Amino acid sequence: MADSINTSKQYLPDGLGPDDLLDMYRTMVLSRTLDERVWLLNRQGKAAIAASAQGHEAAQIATVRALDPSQDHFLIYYRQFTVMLGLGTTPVELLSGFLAKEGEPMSAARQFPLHGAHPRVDLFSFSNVVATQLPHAVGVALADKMRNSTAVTTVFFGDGAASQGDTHEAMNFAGVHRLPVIFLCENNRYAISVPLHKQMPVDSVASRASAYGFPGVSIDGTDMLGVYEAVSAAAARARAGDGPTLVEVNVERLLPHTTDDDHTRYRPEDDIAGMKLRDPLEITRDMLVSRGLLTLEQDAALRSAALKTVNEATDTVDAMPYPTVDTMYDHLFAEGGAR
Amino acid sequence: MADSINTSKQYLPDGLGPDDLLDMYRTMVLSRTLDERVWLLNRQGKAAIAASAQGHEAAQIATVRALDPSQDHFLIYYRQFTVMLGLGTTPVELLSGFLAKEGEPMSAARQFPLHGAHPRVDLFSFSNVVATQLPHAVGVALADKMRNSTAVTTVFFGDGAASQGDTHEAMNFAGVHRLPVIFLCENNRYAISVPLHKQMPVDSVASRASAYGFPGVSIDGTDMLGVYEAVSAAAARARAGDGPTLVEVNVERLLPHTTDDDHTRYRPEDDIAGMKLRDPLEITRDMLVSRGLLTLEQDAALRSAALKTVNEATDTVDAMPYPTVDTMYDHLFAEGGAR
Amino acid sequence: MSQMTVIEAVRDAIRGEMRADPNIFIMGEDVAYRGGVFLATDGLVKEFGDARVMDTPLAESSLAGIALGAAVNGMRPIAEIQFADFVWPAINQVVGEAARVRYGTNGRKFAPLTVRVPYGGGVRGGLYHSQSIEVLFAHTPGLKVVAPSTPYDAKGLLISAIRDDDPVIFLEHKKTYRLVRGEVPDEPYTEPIGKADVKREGGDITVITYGLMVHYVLQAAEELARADGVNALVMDLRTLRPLDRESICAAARHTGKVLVVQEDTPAVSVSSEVLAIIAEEAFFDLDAPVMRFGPPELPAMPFSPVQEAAYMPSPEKILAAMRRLAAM
Amino acid sequence: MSQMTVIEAVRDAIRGEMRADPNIFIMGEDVAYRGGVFLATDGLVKEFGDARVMDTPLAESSLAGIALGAAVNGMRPIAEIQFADFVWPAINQVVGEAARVRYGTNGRKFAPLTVRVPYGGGVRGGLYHSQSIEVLFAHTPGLKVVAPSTPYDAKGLLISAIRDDDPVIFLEHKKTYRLVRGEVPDEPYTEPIGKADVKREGGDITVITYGLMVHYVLQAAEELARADGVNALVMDLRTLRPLDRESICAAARHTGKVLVVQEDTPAVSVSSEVLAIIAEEAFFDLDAPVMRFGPPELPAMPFSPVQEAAYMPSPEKILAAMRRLAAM
Ligand SMILES: Cc1ncc(C[n+]2csc(CCOP(=O)(O)OP(=O)(O)O)c2C)c(N)n1
Ligand SMILES: Cc1ncc(C[n+]2csc(CCOP(=O)(O)OP(=O)(O)O)c2C)c(N)n1
Ligand SMILES: [Mg+2]
Ligand SMILES: [Mg+2]
Repeated sequence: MADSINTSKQYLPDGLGPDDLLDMYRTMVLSRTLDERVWLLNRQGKAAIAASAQGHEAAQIATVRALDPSQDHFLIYYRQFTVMLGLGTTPVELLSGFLAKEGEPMSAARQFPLHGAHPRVDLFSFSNVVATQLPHAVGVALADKMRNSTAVTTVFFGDGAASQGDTHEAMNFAGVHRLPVIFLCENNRYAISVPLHKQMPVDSVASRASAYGFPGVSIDGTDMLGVYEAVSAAAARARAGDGPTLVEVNVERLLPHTTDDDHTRYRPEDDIAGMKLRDPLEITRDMLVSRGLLTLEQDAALRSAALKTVNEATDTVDAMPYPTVDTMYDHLFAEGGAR
Repeated sequence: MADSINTSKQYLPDGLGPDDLLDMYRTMVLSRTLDERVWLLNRQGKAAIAASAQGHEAAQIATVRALDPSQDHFLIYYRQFTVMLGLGTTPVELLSGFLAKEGEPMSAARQFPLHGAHPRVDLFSFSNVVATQLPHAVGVALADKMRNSTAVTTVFFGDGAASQGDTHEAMNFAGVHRLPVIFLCENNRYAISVPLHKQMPVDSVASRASAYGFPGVSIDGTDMLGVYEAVSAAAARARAGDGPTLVEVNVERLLPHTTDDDHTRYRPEDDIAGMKLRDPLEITRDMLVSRGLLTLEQDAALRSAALKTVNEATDTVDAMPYPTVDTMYDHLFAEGGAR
Repeated sequence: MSQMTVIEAVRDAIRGEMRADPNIFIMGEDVAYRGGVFLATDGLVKEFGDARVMDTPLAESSLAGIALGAAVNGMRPIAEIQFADFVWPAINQVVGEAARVRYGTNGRKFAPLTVRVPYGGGVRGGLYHSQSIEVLFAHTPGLKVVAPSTPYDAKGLLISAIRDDDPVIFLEHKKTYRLVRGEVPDEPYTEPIGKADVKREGGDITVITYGLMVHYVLQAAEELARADGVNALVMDLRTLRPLDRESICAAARHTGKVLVVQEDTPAVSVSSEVLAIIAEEAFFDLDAPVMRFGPPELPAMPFSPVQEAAYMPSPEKILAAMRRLAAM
Repeated sequence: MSQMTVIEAVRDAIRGEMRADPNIFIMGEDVAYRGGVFLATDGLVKEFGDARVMDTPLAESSLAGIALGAAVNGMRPIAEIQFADFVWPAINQVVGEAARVRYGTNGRKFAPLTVRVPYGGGVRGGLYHSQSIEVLFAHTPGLKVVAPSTPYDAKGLLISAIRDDDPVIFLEHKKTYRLVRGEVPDEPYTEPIGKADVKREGGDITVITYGLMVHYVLQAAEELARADGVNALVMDLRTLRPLDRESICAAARHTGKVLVVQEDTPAVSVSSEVLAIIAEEAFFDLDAPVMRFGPPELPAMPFSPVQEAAYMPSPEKILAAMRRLAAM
């Protein structure tokens, strides 16, 4: 399914230089560090709930780097921690969501972390209801097409979300109208506890794209460069007016579904052992080291810089107040009603 | 896509003799005659609304003949006129639905014609809401599987219904659990006025079956024997525990969507001209004639017998009363409540 | 001014708004070349092309969800649900998503989306082409729900709905489409969302209703005045969310006797809320218990004609209820 | 007798019924090896296997529709919607289909289907894990809707729901799951669907409520008696469809003063219907206007803790409302 990928050691995809690779890795490390902090804050009773991007980082950072935040749209779900960091959300902003503090940028902490709309790029997620974002994305792209915009809309969803009727309907419509959408499936083989083979009778979500008349690619989501290339190709297709692409990134969910979950209840031991071998941070670090772009000392420095950032952010957010009651009534409707 | 079909002139599929062919044709003629009568009754202001099976008759009669009404389940929609006749519904019973008369067998005329549940075989249709029947069928089959029954469930739906989320969800579940279901798509290339290319970006509904891990076949729905063979194969698969099959029969909708519709508003002239060449009654008659099973005189006799039956049924139903008010309150819940 | 039916008024409103604003487009099943199954959008594809009058696949959830996505990206979609009975698959996208876009993003995104929903019975529609589906929408914070009864209100309120920057559910009673005619200004105009309207003045009893029932109540009121000399004030709610509490209470106080008539089944419904409002706020001004009249608590409504007639409220049945109230 | 929490009572009811009837099975997301996200079905897969405790794909519409199909083919499915907030995709199959199977086939088919729906807030669930979704179900002819508040009622009513030959929507308040404990008989027993229950006797005011609010109202009632010497009758509706009109009116007449407390937003809701019933039937026995107390008309309910607390009814806020009523 995957397009053949150039694996020669020094090969770089169009549009990425060695500095970009390092920068992407730095974001992954920051994401991981912050993500670990959030879980800690949950265990301390400070964060009510958290999902995690651990295991998905390479795929997420590669995806956003292949796109153009100055014009493109991003529809996420609860697991796009690295996407948000990659698009310029600060650790303070992200943490303020988990701690539900005032000034949280997406929804003023009305919603769960990562839900709402971003203040600086067109990234949003209206709800926690799995797969609702796929029709939204298709509508966003439809509006772009109607106005002859060159923007591309990327919508993230999980393997579980692929079972929802909305996923089918959205892909079908996007196929009929050849809309500039990238359907980005982060397949971690679990929907909470339900493993892939109970979710779908086929091995790959990408294989379904043919049912909607557009290409589907299924790739290793720990391979940052491979994902970058696949998403770049999908974006080029979309901008050229050739319609949607389904990009499936095969990743591991290194932690339980959320802080409320305990995956030892349902994941076999060998599965848990196996997933640990596919940690994208380690894979990416090894890739950078083998290319001579990173030493282990530099890596350690980079990690402690991330920890410092996260420590400072934690202190900042800890000191922030909760939203007060008076703002609870705002923004149910447009002020002044009709335009 | 289609399995290769034996087109030699005297070839007969397993399980069908010459008499069966004639009998199937006789049912098709009766269906057509009754169908025409219903439209006439609508034009006379007697029938509130009617959909039509005209153009779908060969596929419908072949499907039911390939199944076993003594144990199998049939979930229909509003266009399965010939299915119902083929399963033993009488012209009086069917007409009583269109005229909403007392004693209508499916729902006591609470519902539109063809909706409700059949008194003698397990054929039903709860609602007019397109595609809702697909999950129902999967649930019926699941119950059978749980009890190790050998019954097969066939669910009929149109090309438009294929766009609904429920269709995707139902097929996915049936695929995961390898349930004994036949998804029988009567593809007449229109959902009311919406032509296939605005409904889906692919040419065949059957091609989607691969997304659900089971076979899909797309066949000429005017070819009675071809449909019989495809459905027989699907039924054998299902009974053997090998799971679902999607059988797409490509047919023509010879009349507007319903008596409320006017297809000259949206069907191009050449499309209307072309469809007339694919009338399954003529095709089947020619097949029978060329096999020496029918003469044109016999055909005329058969048609006038059907007309006589339909005339008598019309008189009978005309004289039937409407359901009275007192029965309107029955059967909201089980009598006596809980078991 | 022209004489128009309700459906002509709907079409007229859409056409005028689409001429004025290129961001408005229509999407729905059969809305383009078919012109809609009721012909509400007849002729519009000719004028605006099939990108702005777009036939969609048969899939209501994504119809609503895609319209929502387009709305948050600068368009002003008018989504048509072919029959109210098929709105259920869209509930998740309308009630769960559209209603909460502005609130859930703290005002950063919003959805200027109109969902047109032809509803109601008395048209030989049987259980699945006759339903009243307003309850859940009327309950949901973040939605506005409009249900006009006359051509004048239909045009003015539909224009308000289209121009509104938040989602509006626009309920059109199918039976009024061709049954009800009236004077309609040729120019665009708006009627305010959230305001009830007194369709008949009267000092003896108050009848509150909406949709097709407005016309049945008005007929009954004429007969009541003629035959019994009892004068009914007839209030048309016009908007079901937010309800016009003030006007409802004023009308209740005016006569001290209130009947609420509704085509939908009564339990946990709009009529429940109207009674509750009056019971909360106008209790001391009432001369008799508030009354309701509606169909039996059964799924809407049998296809067979005698039973359909028995199910549907009619001017005669409403008149009888009004007489019971007047006699209290 | 054992001391149990609500969730233990739910599990106990299911286990006992599944032991007795091989046609009963559970289907839902994560119900098997995970034991449900709230552990309502914890351990059941071990006892009954994963054909009878079945993890489904993430797809609520077909979950309901497939359960319905199995129910009409002789099984007695218990379908779990993981959170009430995700029931909207299933509305079409529940409200449109399941509710009408028996009526629409003139009694030939029927659906002994139980849909378990964990709902409600006060659990830091934010806009999409806190919702009250009862309105549409409580409105729909052909459904029964049950909402117990105690372990005893939960077990007895769930057994009734499972044994019922028609679809029952079984609403479990998430916050009661572990908060509320009580005595529960070890043997199976049934509580009647359609009967309200007086949870506290009192002669001064009547408070009608359901779900988690029962406990908050009871707390407030104790304080009101202690501090003010005012005795409140507290009625737990337990069933939201059909409402127990008779008991509601009797309780209203008993004190002449009625407050309805509800966690769901008030407009067009269960509390509207309770007020309407009292206004219709017990008008002459009232000493004061009926009152309601509920959250503001906003989408349920902010994630941030201060706002969540401001949104949710609490014993303190309810006590204040009871005092206002008592003072009238
Ligand atoms: C419609 C709906 N049903 C159920 C849930 C509860 N739920 C939240 S996440 C989840 C699993 C999602 O799995 P997947 O799509 O694979 O994403 P992942 O968490 O694995 O990234 C479920 C069942 C929900 N949020 N929405
Ligand atoms: C959910 C839903 N949406 C819309 C309709 C209105 N409607 C009835 S039939 C139909 C077209 C169905 O087309 P198809 O599935 O191709 O079946 P055909 O009539 O062509 O046999 C539509 C849109 C409906 N009944 N249900
Ligand atoms: Mg997953
Ligand atoms: Mg069709």
